[in-house]
Amino acid sequence: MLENSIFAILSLFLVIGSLGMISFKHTIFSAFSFLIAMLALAGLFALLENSFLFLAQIMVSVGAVVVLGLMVIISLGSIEKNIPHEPYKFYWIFISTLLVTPLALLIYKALISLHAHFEETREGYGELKSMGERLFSEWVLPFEAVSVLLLSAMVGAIVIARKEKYFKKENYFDNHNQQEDNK
Amino acid sequence: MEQILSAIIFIPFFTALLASLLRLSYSNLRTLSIVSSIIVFGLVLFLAIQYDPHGGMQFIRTVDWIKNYGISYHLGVDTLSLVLLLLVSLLMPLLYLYMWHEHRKGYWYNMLLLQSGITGAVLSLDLILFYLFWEMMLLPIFIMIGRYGNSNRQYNATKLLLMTMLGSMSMLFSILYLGYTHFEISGIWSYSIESLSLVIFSPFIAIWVASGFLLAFIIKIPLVGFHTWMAPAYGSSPTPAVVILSAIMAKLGVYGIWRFGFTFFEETLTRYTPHIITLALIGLIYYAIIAITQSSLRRMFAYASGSHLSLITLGLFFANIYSWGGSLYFIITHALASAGIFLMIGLIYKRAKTINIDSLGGIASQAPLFALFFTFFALSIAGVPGTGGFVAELLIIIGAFKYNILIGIATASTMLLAMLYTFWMLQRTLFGAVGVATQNFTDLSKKEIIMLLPLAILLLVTGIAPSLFIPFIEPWISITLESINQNIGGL
Amino acid sequence: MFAIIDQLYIILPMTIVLIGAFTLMILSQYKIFKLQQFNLVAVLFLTIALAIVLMQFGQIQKGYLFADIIGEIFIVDDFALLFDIMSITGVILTLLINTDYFQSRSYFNGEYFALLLFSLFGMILLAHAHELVTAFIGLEIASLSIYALVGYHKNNHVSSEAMMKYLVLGSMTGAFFILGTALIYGAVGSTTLTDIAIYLNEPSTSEAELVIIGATLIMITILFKIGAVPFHAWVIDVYEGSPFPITMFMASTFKIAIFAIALRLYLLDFLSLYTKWHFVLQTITILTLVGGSWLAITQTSIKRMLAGSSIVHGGYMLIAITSIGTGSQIAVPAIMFYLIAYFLSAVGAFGILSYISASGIKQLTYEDFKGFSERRPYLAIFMSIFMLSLAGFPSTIGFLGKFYIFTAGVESEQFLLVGLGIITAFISIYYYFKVIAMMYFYPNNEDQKPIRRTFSSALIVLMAILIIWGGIGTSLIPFIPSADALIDIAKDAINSIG
Amino acid sequence: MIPEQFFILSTLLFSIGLIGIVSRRNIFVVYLSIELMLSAVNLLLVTFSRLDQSMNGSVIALLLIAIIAAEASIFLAMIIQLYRSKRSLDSDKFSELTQKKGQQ
Amino acid sequence: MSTPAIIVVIISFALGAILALLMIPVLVWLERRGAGLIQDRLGPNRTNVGGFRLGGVVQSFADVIKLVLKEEYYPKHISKGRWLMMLAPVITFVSALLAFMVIPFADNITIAGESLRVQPLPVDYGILWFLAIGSIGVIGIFFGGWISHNKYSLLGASRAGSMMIGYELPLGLSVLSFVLTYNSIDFNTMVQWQSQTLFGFLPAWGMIVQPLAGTILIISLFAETNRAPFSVAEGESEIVAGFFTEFTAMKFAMFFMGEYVAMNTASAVIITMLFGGYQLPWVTTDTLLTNFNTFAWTLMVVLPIIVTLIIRWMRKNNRVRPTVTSDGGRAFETKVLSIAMITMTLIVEGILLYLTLIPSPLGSSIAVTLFQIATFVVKLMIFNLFFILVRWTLPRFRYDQVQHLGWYYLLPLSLFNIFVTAIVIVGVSL
Amino acid sequence: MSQRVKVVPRYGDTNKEKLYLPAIFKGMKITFKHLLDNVSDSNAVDTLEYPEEQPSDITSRYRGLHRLTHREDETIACVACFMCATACPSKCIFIEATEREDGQDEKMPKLFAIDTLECIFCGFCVEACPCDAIRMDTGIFSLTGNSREDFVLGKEQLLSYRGAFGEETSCARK
Repeated sequence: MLENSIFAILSLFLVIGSLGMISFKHTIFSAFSFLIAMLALAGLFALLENSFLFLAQIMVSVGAVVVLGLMVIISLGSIEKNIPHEPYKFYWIFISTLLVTPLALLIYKALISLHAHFEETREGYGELKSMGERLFSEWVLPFEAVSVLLLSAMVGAIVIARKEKYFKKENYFDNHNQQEDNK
Repeated sequence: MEQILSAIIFIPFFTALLASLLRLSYSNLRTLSIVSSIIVFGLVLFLAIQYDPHGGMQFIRTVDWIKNYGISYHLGVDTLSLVLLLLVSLLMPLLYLYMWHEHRKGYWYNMLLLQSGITGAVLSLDLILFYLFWEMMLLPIFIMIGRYGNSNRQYNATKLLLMTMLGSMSMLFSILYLGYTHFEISGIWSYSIESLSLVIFSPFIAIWVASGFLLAFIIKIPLVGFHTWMAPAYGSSPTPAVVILSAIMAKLGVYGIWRFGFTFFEETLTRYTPHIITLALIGLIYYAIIAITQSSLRRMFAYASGSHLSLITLGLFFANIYSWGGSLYFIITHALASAGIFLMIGLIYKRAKTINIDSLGGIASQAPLFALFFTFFALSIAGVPGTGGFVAELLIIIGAFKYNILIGIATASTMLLAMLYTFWMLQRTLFGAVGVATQNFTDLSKKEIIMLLPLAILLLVTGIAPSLFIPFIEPWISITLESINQNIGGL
Repeated sequence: MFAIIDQLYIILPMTIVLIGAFTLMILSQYKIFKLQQFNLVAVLFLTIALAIVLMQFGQIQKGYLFADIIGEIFIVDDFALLFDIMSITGVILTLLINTDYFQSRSYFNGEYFALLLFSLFGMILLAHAHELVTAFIGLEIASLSIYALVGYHKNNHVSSEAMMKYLVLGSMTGAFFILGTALIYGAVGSTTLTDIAIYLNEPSTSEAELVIIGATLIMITILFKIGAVPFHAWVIDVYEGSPFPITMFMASTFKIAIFAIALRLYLLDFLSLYTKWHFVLQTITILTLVGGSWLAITQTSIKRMLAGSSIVHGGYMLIAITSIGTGSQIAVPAIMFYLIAYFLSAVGAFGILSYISASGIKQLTYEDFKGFSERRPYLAIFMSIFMLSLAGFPSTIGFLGKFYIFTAGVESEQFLLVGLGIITAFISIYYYFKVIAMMYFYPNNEDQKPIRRTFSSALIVLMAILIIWGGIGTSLIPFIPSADALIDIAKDAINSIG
Repeated sequence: MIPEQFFILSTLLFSIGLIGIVSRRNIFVVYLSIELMLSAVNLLLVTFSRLDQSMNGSVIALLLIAIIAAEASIFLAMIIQLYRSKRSLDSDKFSELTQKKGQQ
Repeated sequence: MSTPAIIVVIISFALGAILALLMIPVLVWLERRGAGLIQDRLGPNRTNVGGFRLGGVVQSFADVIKLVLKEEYYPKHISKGRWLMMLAPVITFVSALLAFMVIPFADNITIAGESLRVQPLPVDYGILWFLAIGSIGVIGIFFGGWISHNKYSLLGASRAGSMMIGYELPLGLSVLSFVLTYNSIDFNTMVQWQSQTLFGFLPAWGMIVQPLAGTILIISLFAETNRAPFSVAEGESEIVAGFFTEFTAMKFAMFFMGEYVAMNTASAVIITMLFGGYQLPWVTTDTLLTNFNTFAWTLMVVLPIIVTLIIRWMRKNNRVRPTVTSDGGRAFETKVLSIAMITMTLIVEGILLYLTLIPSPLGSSIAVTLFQIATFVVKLMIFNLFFILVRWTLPRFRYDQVQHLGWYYLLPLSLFNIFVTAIVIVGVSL
Repeated sequence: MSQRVKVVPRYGDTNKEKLYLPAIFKGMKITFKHLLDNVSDSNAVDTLEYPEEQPSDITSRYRGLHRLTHREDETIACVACFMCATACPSKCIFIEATEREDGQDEKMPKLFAIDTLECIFCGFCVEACPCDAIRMDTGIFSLTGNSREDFVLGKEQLLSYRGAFGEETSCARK
């Protein structure tokens, strides 16, 4: 009973958050809704007895992703006039809902064909230790690969976001070319 | 000896490669090209002497190329290919002579490559190899027209390219299907003609596959309805290109039908015969009538050439020994005659800077020798008795009468029409008042006479003494016809 | 299965690539190094890696790396090694051919090479992945690096815009991939391809809806990455917006890497799902061929035209993929061969374009090629060769590639597709020959520029020779493999999968 | 608490993410939508993991969280770069990459 | 869950709430008085309830009452999203509060054979919880800064954000080296590990075992709490008041109190991870339990002495100058407080006496737990004082200096430290 | 003067100084010492218990609240010349002039008001005054009121203040 009510609350937050995310005009309110959705999702992970994932979700999705996103919004100083003017937003949302619904129904239909049900968890399920054991035995290769992924993403992000000054003395002609390129 | 065919194909190619790597000047390039073409001609003559007219496919050379798909480098020569080979190798030195003062090097390279491509296509006995050379000979022509041609050349070159490529692509599809069917039947991949000729289709599929081939060749000939590229391309080509186009490449379409159509689809072609005969007859008359209305010399003879090629095709599809003999004979004589006439048109253009019939006139008074040659070639195109054309046309018309009397009458009308436009043209250009363009019309130089004389002599010989050539041709035709008749009991 | 030292030997190329990436990343902090030095370092690492992979190729029997610890996640077979070779070669060529281009644009720096190597690492991982999550991670490594590389020219709006389009759509389809993986995991309880294949081959699971939908979602991602038509919206813009080396890299190398996983999936797991997909795949193939041709034919910029035509080339490969399901034996080697063929031609074509635009100015349009044959006769010849190869003109490797593909199509009796393929090949003649026509048919109106003889031009020559050799190479000449050898290699590689 | 609820939820989330991508022009919202889609997959994975009683799904989810973070970094860098170039978050303003008229 | 478990959870939850919430006024007082005394002045000492000043703590309560009763005011230019303005401080406050909830106040108490955590949230992943929840706090700052539509607020928020992001990495990495050292992510296990001794005499406190990581941890926590010298986000000399420029009344108070809660949490984490938590050096829980009598007697001796000293100090200091006629009830307050203290001491003495004479395991363990809680509170206060001392000693860093320090020194150092730690740990385990 | 240049030694170059931590702890030692001293004996803190104790060190130079001075005959010394209002940097002096009937001078202020909430107590008005009519020698350092209006001091109020250090009347020469 308790579980069910917690689930109800969390899923409510999750759905409201995600709906809010796509319908708010202001970027920051979208981000806030996303934050709520992510927190609720973390809560659902906890409800599914994955305590470590619960924390990881908060740490990464909230503590890193949302924070960085907000950081970007704030440092961009998104003034009203820079926010896209979307008069037909809800119209589009309605249309795309019509488009997406069949796919969702298809996936859902396939999912319920599993006829699965929850059982009591085994000892150690969802805990850090069992997760670590799995992660560092069977999944060690993907894990290491993910570290490379993060590294490359970091390099990429730095490269993209860094401001570049092209005006170097030694290649004036270069510069000329770039200006041409920009046209 | 067994490399002789490869040598014939690749000597021009390697000449071009060598010249481009050495970055020769155009005069050296000219020398080299002429030497190579004369060597090739010598080799071909040697081949012709060695050739046994009764021997079927000879000088066969087979090397594996792509084993996985049974594609091989497979060459061979029989009478049909030898005839075309002889024509090409004969025409090339003459064309080089025509191009003597041509200092654009690309011109020479393209001619060399063109020769390789044509000889390769004529000699290859593997379908993929044939396709390779078939496409390869297109490229130099495309570039020659597009780069060195006359007005509107880019558009016309592209049109030529696209139309012929359309045919090629359909042919490719058919080749693939043929190869696959062979694989399915025998479990072995092969694309050589002998093994593929054993493939038997259901009639329905055979029609489609045959259509693929036919489309390519009909466009190349071109029969009426597929001819839209012809006149513009002939019109804007430079002279050597137009000579090759009309004298050789158009014949390659006929060659293709003869070689592949009558090897793989004897039966299917019987279904096509009425249609193609209709097309060719229409073409025969239509082209001739159009030719009358043309004001440009080159376009006129382009249509004339189309008309005669329709005649050749007709002869092919009448499929009796007279008509086939006539067709093959006409291939030779028409090639010689059209080469001559187009070269002379080129000379007219060089002198008068125009080939418009109306602005020419009085050449006979200005340059009598020129007029003589011109008249001769024009008349041999028209098939006046005494020239090779007459013999060939007569043979085909006999074949036509054997096939069907009405068609025979229709076919015979070509001679009349040809006479009509030729004489009218001659009257307007050679005689009459001297126009502005022809005021300083010089007569033929020695080099030009050397260039034209072999053609004229050969035409005369073929016209006066066809018996010199018929024995050379006849055995192959009778053998082939016989095998076809065995297969399907006559067309 | 392998001794530990062997296992280390097997992952050595991968490690070298990674170490190279790290080295370049660290070196990029020091401004004292010149771009050539970075280039040299990158090529050095890659050459070593390539040498090792070449030594391994054909010498290693199929097996799983560290199977006792990580299970069947990392597969080693000739198939994967062949893709390794192609990817590494692709990057080496990208680096070398574009040397001029790098030097004339000052926005390139050390990180560029690091990212390229990271991307290569992802591709190698993708080729070796025998498990969906690992494949996804490999795909993401490759893609994320490429996203950054696409937007590398930051002062250029177009570059940023291309990155935006690619990134948004790419991540979206990435989500599809992982959703598909999740669905398959839900049904099978594992994501290794072995387990999935076992699951699908059980008779009781003939109606595995989850796996079908999951596999379809994965297919969508793959189709997106190769730019099949309903998912093609990004291709042209992204190719145009990226710096030339990256366009070249995406068009040739990245596409190949995608096929590594696609083929592995289609050959191993999802083969039994084909009946369900056949119609869809056919439709997509038709759309791709038609749409790609339409896109290519309407462009005026050469880069955009090549981008559009790369969609068409994807369509040809889709013909073969469609044929796999209908029991064609030769389809897979055909794809492999076509990949090689397309790789060589695209590298050559883009290489020439980047070589030209290195000193040049703006987007290359057809107009810019007017009179090119007089300005640069040799380059014009090579450009013609590449165009001919792309158009599938005989005597080039492109023709053989198309020939194999169409043969495969005919073998599986997909006459509609083959017919369409041939028609699109015919259409492609138009836009490829347009370049040749522009080069040869028009007089030169521009100044003759001094010819730079650099490494790039040497490689362009090499590419051209390879293309011709791949098209007509025979076994007449000893010690040099003929055109046949390539398809033998492809067949060997395919056999190593099964 | 039955699995179907979780299935509904994750399907819903995924769909909402997709809708967001399709219908919104604000790049930032598009980015968040993609994150949402990936998170929906995460929920699905964890549910499967709980059903399976094996940690594999959770481990995949953990890896996916890391991937989400990696994508976030690239995305945010891109947003900064785009904003810098056009002073706007409107994806429709980035439409220079089209066939230029009159270039023929 | 058994009844004692529930009771322990409730009690420790209450304790956590008290320690976090009631500490706020105390900390505010401590800061003000501390600042005053450091600067040779007295600080607020006037507000009283019936003469009871308690050294001025009452002032803080009065402030809270004032802030609560104050009119809620929204700047006119904020038209939309006022609810966000309400929510922003709450996020900051609640996240700091929640992060505090995993600190163990005492060792596991054994009741009826069941080992129970004296921890508001009885979970075993304390440090992860702290990192996870602690990182949410900045979101409130972001929202607050953004919704103010004010460039100073935006500047403050972005400063806070970039600083937090910058220092989360060294924080996490230094925590990681501690996790490696303690081989656990559970705070209680960490504290237990620290009750060992090094070389037989040195308490194995984190700060002694890992001085570098400890320093980095402390510095990062300073930054994370936005305290001086890392208070660039408020930077009143440059950007008015940073992200809470436009905040008034209770909204402001929430931010304000959130900062103190965060500081309190940071102190708790520092002492738990670096300074032996609730343990006294050389004295483990087991020692206390086995030698309970000795411990009780020592306490019975020490306690009166301490109380005496406090009373004497109070007598001496809680008075006015001779120039002032009225002492405002200070003498009375002193008297009452002395009596209260003496009474409480007597009660404690009595209980201890009872426990020594009639030993009961439950009683002694409760007593030990209470003692540990007391130790914890004392350490907590000391570290809060340390925070205050640092604030009133060091000047504020410039913004670029903050970033420079974080990225160029702390991050590499913490990475290096992890490297060394890992090598040493592998070496030791080999 | 130019010879007496003092070269200030530069700090922060040695490694020890670059570490900063010793310096920080040194500083903290000082503050802690202050804290400890003051805690142990809070009466030693040198502060006033203000409402009860009043400051005893206000000198004649202290700028307190303004006042308007008188002449010897207890009439206003101001001649409404607007010098003070002109000199005032915060523009807090409001003067309205009127004709003076008693013959001592031609002009006098009808209205003279200082908004002390605006005033920054700079003393410029005192400097500017040509007839010593305004001074800041009342010694008043705190002004309280219940409304804003209470802080606007009128002519009467300003006249009612007396100087705290003698010099009752205007010293202007007549």
